[in-house]
Amino acid sequence: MTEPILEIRNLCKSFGALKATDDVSLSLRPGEIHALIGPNGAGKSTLIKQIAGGLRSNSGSIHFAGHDVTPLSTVQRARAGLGRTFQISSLAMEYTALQNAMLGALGREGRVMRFFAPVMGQRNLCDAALAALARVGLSDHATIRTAELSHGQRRLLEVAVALTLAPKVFLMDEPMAGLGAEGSKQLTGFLDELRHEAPILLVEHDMDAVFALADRISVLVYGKVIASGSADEIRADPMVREAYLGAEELA
Amino acid sequence: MNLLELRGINAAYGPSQALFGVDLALKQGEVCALMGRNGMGKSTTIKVICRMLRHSGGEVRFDGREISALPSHRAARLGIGLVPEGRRCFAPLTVHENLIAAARPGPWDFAAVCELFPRLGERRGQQAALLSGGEQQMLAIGRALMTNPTLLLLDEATEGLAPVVRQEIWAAVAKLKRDSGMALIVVDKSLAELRGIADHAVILERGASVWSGSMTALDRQVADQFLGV
Amino acid sequence: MTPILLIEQVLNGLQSGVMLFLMAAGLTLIFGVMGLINLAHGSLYMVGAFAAAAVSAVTGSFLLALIAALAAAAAAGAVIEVAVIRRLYDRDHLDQVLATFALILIFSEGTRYLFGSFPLFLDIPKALAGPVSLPGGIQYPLYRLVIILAGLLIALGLFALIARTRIGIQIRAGAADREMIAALGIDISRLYTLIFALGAALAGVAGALVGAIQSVQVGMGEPVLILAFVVIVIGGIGSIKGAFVGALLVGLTDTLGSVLLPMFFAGFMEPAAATSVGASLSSMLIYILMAGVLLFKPTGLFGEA
Amino acid sequence: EGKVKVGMITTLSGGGAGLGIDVRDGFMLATKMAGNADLELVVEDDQRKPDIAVQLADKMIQSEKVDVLTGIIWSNLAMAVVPAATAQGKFYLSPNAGPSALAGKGCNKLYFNIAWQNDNLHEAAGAYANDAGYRNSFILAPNYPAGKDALTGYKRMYEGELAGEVYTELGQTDYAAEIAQIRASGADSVFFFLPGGMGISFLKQYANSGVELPVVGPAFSFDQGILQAVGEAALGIKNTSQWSKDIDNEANQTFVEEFQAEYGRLPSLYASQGYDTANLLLSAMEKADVSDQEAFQKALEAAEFDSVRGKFKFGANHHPVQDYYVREVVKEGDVFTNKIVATSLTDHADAYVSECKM
Amino acid sequence: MRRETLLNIALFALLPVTALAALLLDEPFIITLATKAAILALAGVGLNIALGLGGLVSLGHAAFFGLGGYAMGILAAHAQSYTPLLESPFLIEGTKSMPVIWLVAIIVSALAALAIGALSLRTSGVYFIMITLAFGQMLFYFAISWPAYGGEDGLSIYVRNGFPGLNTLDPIQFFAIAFAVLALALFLAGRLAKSPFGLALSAARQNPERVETVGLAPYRLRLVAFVISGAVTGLAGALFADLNRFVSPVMFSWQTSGEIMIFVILGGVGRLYGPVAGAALFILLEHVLGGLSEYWHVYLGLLLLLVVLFARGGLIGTLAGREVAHD
Ligand SMILES: Nc1ncnc2c1ncn2[C@@H]1O[C@H](COP(=O)(O)OP(=O)(O)OP(=O)(O)O)[C@@H](O)[C@H]1O
Ligand SMILES: Nc1ncnc2c1ncn2[C@@H]1O[C@H](COP(=O)(O)OP(=O)(O)OP(=O)(O)O)[C@@H](O)[C@H]1O
Ligand SMILES: [Mg+2]
Ligand SMILES: [Mg+2]
Repeated sequence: MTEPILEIRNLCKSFGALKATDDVSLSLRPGEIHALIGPNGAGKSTLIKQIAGGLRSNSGSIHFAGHDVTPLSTVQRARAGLGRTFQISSLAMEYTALQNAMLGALGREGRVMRFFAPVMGQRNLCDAALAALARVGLSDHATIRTAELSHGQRRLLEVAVALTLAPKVFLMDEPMAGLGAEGSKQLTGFLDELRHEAPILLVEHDMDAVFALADRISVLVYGKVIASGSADEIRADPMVREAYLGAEELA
Repeated sequence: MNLLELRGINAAYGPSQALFGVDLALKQGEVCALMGRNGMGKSTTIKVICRMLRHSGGEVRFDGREISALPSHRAARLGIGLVPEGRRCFAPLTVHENLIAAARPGPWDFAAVCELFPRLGERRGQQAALLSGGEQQMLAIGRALMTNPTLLLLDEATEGLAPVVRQEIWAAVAKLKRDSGMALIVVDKSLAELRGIADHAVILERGASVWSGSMTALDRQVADQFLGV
Repeated sequence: MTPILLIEQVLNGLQSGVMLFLMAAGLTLIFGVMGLINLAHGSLYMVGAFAAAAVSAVTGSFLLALIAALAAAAAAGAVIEVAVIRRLYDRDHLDQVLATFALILIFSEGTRYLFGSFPLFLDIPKALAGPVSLPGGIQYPLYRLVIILAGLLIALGLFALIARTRIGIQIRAGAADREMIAALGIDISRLYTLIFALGAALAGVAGALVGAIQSVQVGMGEPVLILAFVVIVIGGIGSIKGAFVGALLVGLTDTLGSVLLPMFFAGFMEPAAATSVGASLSSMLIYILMAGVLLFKPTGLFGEA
Repeated sequence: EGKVKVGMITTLSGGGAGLGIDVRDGFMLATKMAGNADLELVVEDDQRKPDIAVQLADKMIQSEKVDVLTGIIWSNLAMAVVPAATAQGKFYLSPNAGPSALAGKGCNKLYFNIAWQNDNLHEAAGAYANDAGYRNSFILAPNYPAGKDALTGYKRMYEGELAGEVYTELGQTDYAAEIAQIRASGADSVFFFLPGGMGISFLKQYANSGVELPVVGPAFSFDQGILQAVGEAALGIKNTSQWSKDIDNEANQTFVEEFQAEYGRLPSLYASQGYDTANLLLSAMEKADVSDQEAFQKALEAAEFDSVRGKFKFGANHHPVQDYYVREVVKEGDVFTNKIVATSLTDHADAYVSECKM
Repeated sequence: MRRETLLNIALFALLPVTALAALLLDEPFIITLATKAAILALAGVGLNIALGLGGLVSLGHAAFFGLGGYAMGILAAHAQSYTPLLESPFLIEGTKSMPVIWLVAIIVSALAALAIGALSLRTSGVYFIMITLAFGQMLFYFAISWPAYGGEDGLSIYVRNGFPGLNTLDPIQFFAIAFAVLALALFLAGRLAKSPFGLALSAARQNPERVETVGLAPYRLRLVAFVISGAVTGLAGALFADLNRFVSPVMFSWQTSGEIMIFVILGGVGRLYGPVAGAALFILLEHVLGGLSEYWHVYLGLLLLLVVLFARGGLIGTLAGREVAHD
């Protein structure tokens, strides 16, 4: 089995008395999609934030591509190759879809202290941005301001920006949310291929997608991983059924 | 008589038109599913109904009266409740404050909402901004229920909710419809779940209503053509 | 310095803090809670003082003067809310800055047009004139005690209004998302007009109360405006408690700074230079305080991120 | 030929407008009474901003082509305008501000001050304190150059001890802390220089504090325009001035009557200064043509006009050598005003005249 | 060509055309006004980099304006009195050469912006407005009470500083200098807005979280923008002092910060030529209305009010339509 590229060891985070993540250990191996599911408020987004660097952990460590990245800031982790999408779209609303994607490309390139040459004239950045938009199916909307995109279109743009970063690992917080049935189906197919470029830690409530995609699933409840395993194992786990899946018709 | 009736609604954001003649009708106690691909005008239609967006053509009748001229707070007071797309909780307020801010008397009160969503009771003093995504969604639903509407608009109200919770919500919706005769317009992505609850559906395509009929008439072919499933 | 003088100066500091709160109270509502940057707040303060002076000159009654201040400022507030401010809620803060700056110009020169260029007379009522003796032999002006009382009452009232009532919740909800609260059935426009008028009325009353021991003149509102902003920001925007604590802190710092700093410098400098350096530093002190507070707590003492 | 164009830059809007309006009104009254058609006046509002004042001076010199400038109220504005104006060969007649820099090293043959050197009124207060037998004064002024000049001026004449010396913040409105210091200081008298609203606040608060030490100050806080706003709190307070409406001479009586008739209010110190400035200028115009700079300067130096102050002459630095009076605030009917109770300095010049090399 | 481009060309030409017309009509004061407009527009261009592009609402830009002004005042005062500015540890002489003064003004205000920005940028929103105000006020009170350079009275320079090969005392030549500097600043600011840095900075204004997650540090972007912005405003301060041949603490006052901000808002926040339009209009109003009535501020206020209420996006926004300036 290959070495994990991302490894989380004994991560804890409390908000006052609330333990949002409680001694969580997880790993992500090259080429896989590792889904993280769990009830609302279980601590999934908190965990993503801790990995991406937006939240400091109380204890535990994060190892990424062979380095301990626990002390690094969000920016440094992003540069190291952690690409994240947000549960609630977080985009530059005045910019066009293309400009948002350019921003990602610029972040990947890293040379931002350039004050003179027009950014739109930089072919390499532009191409990377357009390619990313094309991959999520937003080519037609490249020149539309983000504020004028519909909710679902913004969700796709969120993914496109992460693509331009060409990260070593994707951290995706509910990418399907807000997408229609068709959109979800397409994105599922897309993620299925994307895993070969970089593995994905996927938080998602869309069980169709999770069961279709995930190589491994971990279930988080009250900040603790209560189960971990293949799709079939999880589907069959009575604890998971009770805490999370409910009586859902199994697709 | 129809509780809500949209006839030939046109609407635009500034210069760009988003709706081109949307028709929709709904009786007391009915649930209507509003469907369509991303960006087809579902949310825009919802905004027109609750008067958040002024339409440029057509008419909106609610409870027998033309409400096009009303500001949104008057429409709300007539009994239109809204769970908006993207939650829009009042971030700096606590859960409890969010719920009571616009509450109106009726069967839905704080206790009833907490019974539906126990999580909200547990987080009652927490700032909405610090809630998890799903908790915010629950809050948005609870907040709308607390206004005790006769027509409830749910715009992607189950987005980001765990399957169990989603099931609970659909169960609650069914109960609402049954017990209090509340009418609902539901925008949601899961056709399977909508089938269990909606009476009829309207499908939008590029801002126009292209199909409407009962849920049973919405067969595979229609779904394939307009929704891509 | 004798202990008794020190105590007296601390008292002065607290008093000046409460007075600051009185002046900042209206702004706490409009800026702190409604989230609207209203530079014309100082003008409303001035309107109150001028209305009070005019009415007191005619009637000789301080009570009537206070009522006039309240009414005039509230009316002015309501008018500008309906005519101008209402169109600016969903705009950028900067548009609010420009518009309310324009209002300052209009109010200041309009007042000068009406009342002339010279300061007006407004005195404290005879019944409240003169000092009273406090324990420890401190002589303290009675009127200032009244101001402290008024400030405390207003602080409590505001706190109750904002934190404890549904109206308070609705105002804050409106500040967070106006469109949404309206869609839930709250007539936010009317509510905001009312609250704005209330904030204006508080400014007007403060103008009258404080104007009676200061000078009632055109431009009196601007220094107050800056101070009031400082107070609110130190305390943390949106927090009445913060505004109150901020006001006390600023009052104490300002008073004690101007007393103690020259003495401190006199310890190792020649007297003339010490008084001058001390005075210079003390005039910067509240800004140093504010910068210091914000460096350690970037959202003020009681503010939330 | 024989015509003189005067540019008046003064404060007509905003907080300090009252002073500028009085200077202007006094000046215009004098020109009206003289009926001299050769004098042409342009007035502009400096908004009390130095940069605006400088630009207005430029405008008047470059576009309006004035011969004489006047009107500025505030020292800092004067410092901004006067050196540049005189450098361009224009006369400047100061109706109010008299910063020490322009009286000493920075004096200029084209610059005349018709009011006072900034220290003068404070010196007069110091001299009065001696006469009144004060031995232990508490003195305070705002922390800016004019405030420092004020305390320096007072101390120059005053011979007693200082119970305390305090610089307050410019624009301060609450004086509780200072009053507490005064109460505790064991002083026998208080001298203060707090112009404008600061003085009103101080006096009201002082009167209400129960401290009953005698107070003395320069005329600025007790002048006609401001006195009504102070009210009772000022009654009986002694202040020093080079002018008072009850100075007994014909020119002054005419001035006071005509001013009241023209504007419907009592004239202020500033109005008297504006009035004298105009009359000085008119007197020089009688004698010389402004295009002959040297002759015109001589004519101004002669100062042969009927000053409302009685006698008036210039020292070597073109600043007044005059008498300073002690006035007391009294109530005449409904109106608060001043009456002269003593003379504190006679034929007094200023401390900087020896530094002036013209 | 886009309407905004045409408008910008017209605006750009406005000042020199006015100045030349004034020269022909022999109205030197109008030239002075045009110069003032150019210099204040330059200050606005500086602020606009922080405000429009970076969303940094600084109410403390008077600090840099004033520092630039005092850089000129102090250097020229020492040159005027032939006393060195500093004798030990090394000798610094005063100077009356504009280029040298500009350089000093730029460096001093950039350093100040670095210090103030490094501290202030820990806060955001209204707190940022107030903390920048606080630093401005500290300098203001310091300048008022520091006696060495005149305190509140300020510092007068009797003769305008020199520029190699030009006669700066001639209004039109001084105008040419000021305008050339403005033109250069506009050109550079225009390039900046479209550069990679501009893209990232503006994104950091709209959504700092987004910028962080693509691996760019908003704090650094903002700090750099703040320093550039402060330096440009500082340069404007030096020119302004030279225009008046005078500096005083008023340059440090919050009203000055406010006025610079008004120019920017009036013209249109984030519009490259916004400050030019704003400053020109403001000065025009000030001088036209000033002559009309003692109470002209009322009219000024009413006009400004009309602009905010009915001219969305400032003058340029209204005239050019709501197209976004940067794309
Ligand atoms: N800053 C905070 N302060 C206090 N509590 C917080 C904070 N952030 C999150 N929480 C709480 O921590 C819990 C975990 O939140 P988190 O956002 O990680 O949940 P989640 O698993 O992503 O849920 P969802 O599926 O609904 O998005 C929630 O109950 C939330 O209310
Ligand atoms: N604020 C806005 N300004 C301009 N155009 C908008 C705005 N909001 C939506 N649009 C446009 O209007 C069209 C309809 O949008 P709407 O939000 O109604 O779609 P939707 O069906 O709700 O899609 P989704 O499923 O993605 O939420 C879209 O093409 C969108 O780009
Ligand atoms: Mg989440
Ligand atoms: Mg939608």
